[in-house]
Amino acid sequence: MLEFFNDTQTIHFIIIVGSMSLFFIGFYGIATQKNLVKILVSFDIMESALFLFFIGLHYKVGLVAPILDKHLKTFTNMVDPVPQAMILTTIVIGLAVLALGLSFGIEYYKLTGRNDISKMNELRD
Amino acid sequence: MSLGYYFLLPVIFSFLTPYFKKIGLLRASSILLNLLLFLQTLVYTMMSLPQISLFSIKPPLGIAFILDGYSLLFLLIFTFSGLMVSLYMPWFFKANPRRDEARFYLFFNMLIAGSIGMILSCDIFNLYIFFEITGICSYTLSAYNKDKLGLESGIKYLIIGSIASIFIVFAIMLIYLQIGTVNLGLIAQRFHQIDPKISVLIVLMLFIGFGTKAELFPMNFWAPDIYQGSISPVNGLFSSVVAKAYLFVFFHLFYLFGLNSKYMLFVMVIGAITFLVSEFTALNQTNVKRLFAYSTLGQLGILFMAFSTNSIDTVSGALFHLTSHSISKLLIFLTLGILIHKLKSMKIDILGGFKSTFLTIVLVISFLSVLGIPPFSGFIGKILILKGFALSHNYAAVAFILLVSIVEAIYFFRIIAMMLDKSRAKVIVNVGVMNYAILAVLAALIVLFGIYPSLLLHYTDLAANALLHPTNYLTYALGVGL
Amino acid sequence: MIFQIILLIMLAYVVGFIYFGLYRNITARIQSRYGPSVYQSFYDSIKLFSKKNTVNFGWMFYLGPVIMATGAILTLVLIPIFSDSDFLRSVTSQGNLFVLLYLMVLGPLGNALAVGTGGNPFGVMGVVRGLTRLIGLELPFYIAVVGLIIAANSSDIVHIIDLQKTTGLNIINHPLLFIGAMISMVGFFGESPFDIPGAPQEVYSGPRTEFSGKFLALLMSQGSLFAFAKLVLIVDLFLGGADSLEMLILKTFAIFVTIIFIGVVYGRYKVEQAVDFLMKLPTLIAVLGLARVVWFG
Amino acid sequence: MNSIFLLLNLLPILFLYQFGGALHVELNFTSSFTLSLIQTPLGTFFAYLSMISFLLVTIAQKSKKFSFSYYMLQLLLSLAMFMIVLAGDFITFFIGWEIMTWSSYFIISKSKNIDTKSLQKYILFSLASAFSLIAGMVIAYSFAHSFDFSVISSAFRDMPFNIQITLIVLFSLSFFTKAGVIGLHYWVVDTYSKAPDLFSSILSAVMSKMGIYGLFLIYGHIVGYQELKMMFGTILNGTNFGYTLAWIGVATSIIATFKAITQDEVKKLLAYSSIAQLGYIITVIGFGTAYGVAGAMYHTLIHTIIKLLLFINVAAIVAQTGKSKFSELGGLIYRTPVSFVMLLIGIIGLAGMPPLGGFASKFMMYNAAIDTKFALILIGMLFSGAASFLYCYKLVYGIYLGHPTSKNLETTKEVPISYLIPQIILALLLVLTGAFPGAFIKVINPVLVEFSLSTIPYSGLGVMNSAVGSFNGLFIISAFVVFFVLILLLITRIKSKAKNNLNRFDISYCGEVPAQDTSLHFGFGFGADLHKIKFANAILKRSSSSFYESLATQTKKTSELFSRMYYGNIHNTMLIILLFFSALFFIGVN
Repeated sequence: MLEFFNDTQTIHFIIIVGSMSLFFIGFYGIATQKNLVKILVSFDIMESALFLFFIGLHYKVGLVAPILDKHLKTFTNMVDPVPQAMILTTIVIGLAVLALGLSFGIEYYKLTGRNDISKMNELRD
Repeated sequence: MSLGYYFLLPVIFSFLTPYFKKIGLLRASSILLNLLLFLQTLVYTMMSLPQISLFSIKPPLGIAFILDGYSLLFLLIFTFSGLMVSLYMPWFFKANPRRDEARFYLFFNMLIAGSIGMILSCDIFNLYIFFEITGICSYTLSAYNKDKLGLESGIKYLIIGSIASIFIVFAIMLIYLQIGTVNLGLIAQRFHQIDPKISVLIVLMLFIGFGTKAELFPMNFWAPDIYQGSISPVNGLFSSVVAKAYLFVFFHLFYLFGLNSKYMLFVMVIGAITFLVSEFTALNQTNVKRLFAYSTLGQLGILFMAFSTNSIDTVSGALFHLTSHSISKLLIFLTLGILIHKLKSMKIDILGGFKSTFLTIVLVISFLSVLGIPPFSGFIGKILILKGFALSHNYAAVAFILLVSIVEAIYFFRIIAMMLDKSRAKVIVNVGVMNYAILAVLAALIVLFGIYPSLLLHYTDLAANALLHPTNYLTYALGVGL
Repeated sequence: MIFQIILLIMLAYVVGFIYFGLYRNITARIQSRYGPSVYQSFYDSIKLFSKKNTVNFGWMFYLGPVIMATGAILTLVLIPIFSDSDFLRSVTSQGNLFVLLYLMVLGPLGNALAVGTGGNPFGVMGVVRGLTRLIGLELPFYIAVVGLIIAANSSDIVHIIDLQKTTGLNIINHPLLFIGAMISMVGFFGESPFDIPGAPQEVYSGPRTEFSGKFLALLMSQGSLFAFAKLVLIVDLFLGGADSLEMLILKTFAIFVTIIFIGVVYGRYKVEQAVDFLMKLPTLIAVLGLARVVWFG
Repeated sequence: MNSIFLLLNLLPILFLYQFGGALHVELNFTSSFTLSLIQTPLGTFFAYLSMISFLLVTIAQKSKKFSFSYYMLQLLLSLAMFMIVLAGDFITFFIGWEIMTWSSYFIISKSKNIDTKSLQKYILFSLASAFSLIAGMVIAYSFAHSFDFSVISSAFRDMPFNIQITLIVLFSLSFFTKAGVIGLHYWVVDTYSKAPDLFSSILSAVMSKMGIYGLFLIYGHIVGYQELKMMFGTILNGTNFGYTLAWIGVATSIIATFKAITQDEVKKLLAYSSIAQLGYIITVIGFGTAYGVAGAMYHTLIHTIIKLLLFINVAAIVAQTGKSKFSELGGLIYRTPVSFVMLLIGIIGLAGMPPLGGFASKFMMYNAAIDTKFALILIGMLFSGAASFLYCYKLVYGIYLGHPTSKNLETTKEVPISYLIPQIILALLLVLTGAFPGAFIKVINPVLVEFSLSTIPYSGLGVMNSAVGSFNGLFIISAFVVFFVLILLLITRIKSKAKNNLNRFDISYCGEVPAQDTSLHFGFGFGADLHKIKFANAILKRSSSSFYESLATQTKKTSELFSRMYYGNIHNTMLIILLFFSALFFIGVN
C-alpha cells in the first residue's frame, strides 16, 4: 500500500496540500492575530510553507540529495541543488528578520507594555 | 576594478565598524567609503557600458553584477546621496549625541550596499537577497531612535517588509518552478512560455512585493509612519535611495519580462491614484515629515505613470524627474533635520519659525523644483514627461498631472508663504559650514540641471535606452561572448 | 475762421439764453404763472459777471468752470452748424461723432472737480447723482448714435448730414433711434424726470451750490452754449441739419419745445428710478432701432 | 543701489536698440528643445513697453529704501518679461512666464500688507495659468513635433478641429487669467491692492500686458486671424470667434467697472479699473481686423501709461500719508498740487476723454467695432465707459478733493521728487499720444503686416485714421488749450473781490455751520446709489469668490477624506495589501 506513496505525483500532491494548508494557517494568523509575536510566528509559518512547497516540488522519486559521498559519485540522479541552496539562504534571512522583529517587539514591550500591533498608532498627524 | 567592490567595500567597512569606533574614525570611515563608491561610479561614467563583473562562474549559471546605462544613473544617485548623507552625519551626531553611532554606520553602509546590489545583480535570487539586506537595514535604521515612535516605525516597516518578501519569494519560486532558472536574462527570454495564469500570478506577486516597498497606493499606508518615526537623514535616504531602488527593480523587471504592453495601463492608473491620493492627503498634514513623505509618495506616483509609458522620451524625462526629485528631497530632509533639531518640534510651523536666508533660499529652490517650475531641474523632467504623454496622445494623463500639481502647489506655497511671513516669531538658525556646503551643492545641482539639462539628459537618455531596449543587458546577462 | 468762431459763440450765447428764457416762460405758463422775462437769464448772466464772489476755494475752484466752458465751446465748434456751407467746415472736419460724445462729458468733469474742491457735500452728492444718472442716460443716446454711425458707415457728422439728403431724414428712417436719443436729451437738458443731480429742495442746487459771481455766470453761459450745441447735434443727426439760420432756429426750437413739454409733464425720478427706467423702455426702443439698422439696414 | 539697478534696467533697452529689430538668438537647450529669441514687431513693442515701465518705476523707487533682493527680483522679473516677449518658441516663453510668476510672487510677499491667503490666491491662479499654458504647449507639440512658434503655426492648420479648439481654449484661459478676465480675476484685486505699492504699478501696467501679449501671439501669430475666420465662420463683418471673445471682454469691463465704483480702497479701485480696461482690449483683440488689432495695441500702450501713472501717484500718496482708503483720505489738493495735476491727467486719460491719449485708443477700438458692425459690443463698451466716469471722479475726489478726514492730512507735504519725475514723464506721454495719435500707426503697421492684415493709412502725425472717420488729435488739443487760455484770461480780467483763503467749513450747509467733527468728506457716498439700481445691484451682489471658496472647501474635505485612510493601523494595512492582491488575482486570472 505504501507503494502508492512512492509515486512522484502523489508526493507532490501531498506536499502541495500540506504546504498550502500550512500557508493558509499562517495567513489566518496574520489576518486574525494582533499580537506582534503571533504575527511574526505566522510569517514564519508562511515562509516555512513556502520552503516546503519549493523543496518538495523539486523532489522526484528515486533521486538523491545533491551531496557528493558514496551514493553520489557523478552529477546524475540527484535532486536539483539550486532550490536547496536558495532555501537555505532564505531560511537564514527569515531567521534574521524574525530575530530583528522579536528584538523590536521586546524593546517596544519594555517601553510601553503593549504588543498589540493594531494599537500601535502613535505615529499619526 | 570590479563592480563587486560596490558590495565588498561596504561590507568590509561595516565589519570594521567596531575597530573604527575604537580608533575614533567612525564618521570619517563612512565618508571615505561613500567617497570611494562615488568616485568609482564617476570612473564608470567614463567607461563603455554595459560592464560585467563575474564571481567565479559566468552567467547564466554564475552570479554576476551588470552595470548598464539604466543602473549607472541610479548608481550615481545612490552613491551621491550616500556621500551627502555621510557628510551630513557628523553634524547630526554632534547635535544629537548618541552612544550607538556605530549601529547607524553599520546599517547605513549596508543599506547603500544593499540598494546598489539590488540594481546591479543580474539574477533574481541575488536580487532578493539584496532586497532583504536593504530591508533589514531600513527596518533597523527607521528604529534607530529607540523610543516609542522609532520602534513603532521599525516594527511596522518590518511587518510590511515581511509581507512583501513572502510575495517575492513565492514569485521567485514559481518562476524557478516554471522556467528552472533565476538568471534575469533567461527569465526574460522564457517568460512568455509560462502558462498565462501562472504568469499573471507571478506578475501580481512581484507587483505586490515591489509595489508595497515602492510605496504604491493602496499598499502605502505605512509609508508616512516610517518617515515620521525615523531620523531626518534616514528620511532622506528612504526618499532618495531606498524608494528609488525599489522603483528601479520594479521597472527593470517590468521591461525585462516584457510586461509593458499588457500591464502598462494598470501601472499607469495605480501611479495616477497614488499621485492623486498622496497630494490630497499631504494638504491636510501638520507634521513636516509626514507632509514630505506624502509629497514623496505623490512624486513616485508621477514616476510610475511616466515609467510605464514604454516611450524613450517619457522614460528619459521620468528619469530626469527622478534624479531631480532625489536631490530635492534629500535637500529638504537634511534641512528638516537641522530645523527639527533647532526648533525642537516636528510641527509644520517650524518652517515658518526659522530665520536663515540661506535655508529659505535652498528650500524654496527645492520646492520649486519639485513643483516643476523653471528654471529648476524639476521643470525639465516634468515637461519631458508631459511632452511624452502628449506625444502618445494621452491627454488625460497630461490634464491629470497638471491638475493634481496645482493641489501640490497649494501646500508647497503655503509653506513658502509661511517662511516669508515676517509676522511670525523667528528663531535664528545658524547652519554649520559643512551643512552649508552640502545644501549649497544640492541646490546648485538643482539649478545647474535646470539651466544646463544636457548634462543630465545624456545619462537619462542612456538609461531610458537601456531600460526599454535591454538587448545589450540580455547578452551580458546570458553570458554570451564572455 | 476766428471771426466765424466768435460769431458762432455769440450766436449760440444769445440763442441759448433766449431758449432758456422761453423755457422758463413756457414752464410758468403751463403752471399757470407769468414767469420772468424771456431775456431775464441773459441779464442775470451779464449781471453776475460783475458781482463779487462770496467764496473762493483756490485755483481748482477757479479752473473748473473754465474747463467746463472750454468743453462747451470745443463741442460747439466741432459740430457742423450749417449743412451746405463751408462755415467752420475746416474745423469740424478735425473731429467726429465719437470726439463729440466724449467732449460732452469733459465739461461736467471740470465742473465736478471744482465742486469737489469746494468741499460742499451737497455739491458732491449732486455730482455723484449726475454721474450715476449718466450710466443710464447715455445708454439710449449711445445706441442711437451707434445706429446712425453704422447706418451711414461713418462717424463723420457731415457725412451723416449729407447722406440724409439722398436717403431722407433719419427721423423718418430711424424713428426708434430718434425716440431713444430724445429721451436721453431730456436728461441731458436737466429736465424732469431726470433732473435729480441739481434737484433743488434736496441737495440745494446740487453741483452749483457753492458757485457765485463770475463763476456762476460762466457756468450759466456755458450751459446755454452747450444746450445750443446739443440741439444742433440732434438736428444734424436726425433732421438733416440746417442750411440757413432760420431753418436752424426753427429745427432746434422744435426739438427744444418737445423736450420742454416732456419735461414739464413728469415728476422727478430718484437716481435709481431714472437709471432703471432708462435701462428698460428707452434702451429697448433704441436697441430695436439699432437691430433694424444692423440686420436689415 | 537704486542707480545701479536703474542702469541695469537700461541694459535690455540698449540691447534691443542695438540689434535694431534683427535679434535672433538660438541656443540648444536639450536635444529636443531649442531656446530662441526672435524679435518681431509685436514683441519689440511689448519689450520696449515693459522695459521702459520698469525704468520709470525704478526711478520712483529711489524715494524709499528697498532691499537688494527686492531689486534683484525685480530685475529678474524684467528679464523674464523680456524673455517672454522675444521668445521664438514655447519653451523660452514658458520659462520666462514661470520666472515671471515666482519672481513677482516673492516681490509681493515682501509687502507689509500681504497675507497668506492673498499670496496663495496669486500663486495658485498664476500656476493654473501656467499649467493651462503648458498643457496647450505639449498638445501642440504632439502634432507639430516642435515648440517653435512658426512650426506650430504652420502645423495648426492640419490639426483636427477639436484639438484646434482645445488649444485655443487652453491658451486663452491661461492668458485670460493673467489679464484677469471676469471669473478668473479672483486673484487680481487682492494681489494688486496688497502688493508693495510701487510694485502694483508693475503688476497692473506690465504684467497683465503679458497676458495680452500672449493673446496676440495666439490669435495673431500661432493661429492667425485668417485661420480663426475660416475655423469659426463670420458674423456681421467679423468672426464668430471674435464676437464671443468680445462679449467676454465687454462683460469683464462692465462688471469690473461697477465693482470698481464701490471700492473704498484706492488700490482696489485701480485693480478693478485695470480689469475693466483690459476687458476693452480683450473685446477688440479677437475682431480679426486691422482696426481691432490697432485698437488693442493702442489701448495696451495707453493703459500701461495710465496705470503706471496712477499707481505711482497712489503709492506716493500712501507713502506720504499712510492712508490707503478713500474714506481716510481727502482734501490733499493744495498740499500736494503736483500730484493732483498728475492724477487729474491720469484720470482724464483713463476716462478716455479728449484731448489726451486715452481718447485716441478708445476711438480706435470703437471704430473697430463699427467696422465689424458689432453694435451691441460697441454699446457695451460705451456703457462701461460712461460708468467709468464715476470711479474716475471718485479717484480724484476721494484723495485730493473734498475735506481732509484727519489732522495729519492737513499738514501733508508734496511727495518726493523721485515719485514725481516718472509721473511727469508719463503725463507728457499721455499728452503726446493724444496730440500725435498718428505716430502710433507707424508702430502698428509692421504688426499688422506680421499678422497679414491690411495696414492703416497714415496721414500726418496728428491724425488718427480709421475705417469710418478720423480725428486730428493735434488740432483738438491745441484748440482746447487756446480756448482754455482765452477763457481763463477773460475770466481773470473780470475783477471781482473774493474772500480768499476761507475756512474750509465756510460752505452753505442747509443753513447750519458744520463743526470740526461733521463728516464732510463724501467718501462713502460713492456707489451707494448703485446698489439701488437693479442692474448694478445684480452685478455687485454677485461674486466669484463663493465659487472659489467652495472649491477650496471641497479640496479640503477631499483631503480630509483621503487622510483618514492613513490612520496608521498596520494590521489593517496588511489586510488591505492581502485583499488587494486577492482582488487583483481574481481579476487577473479571469
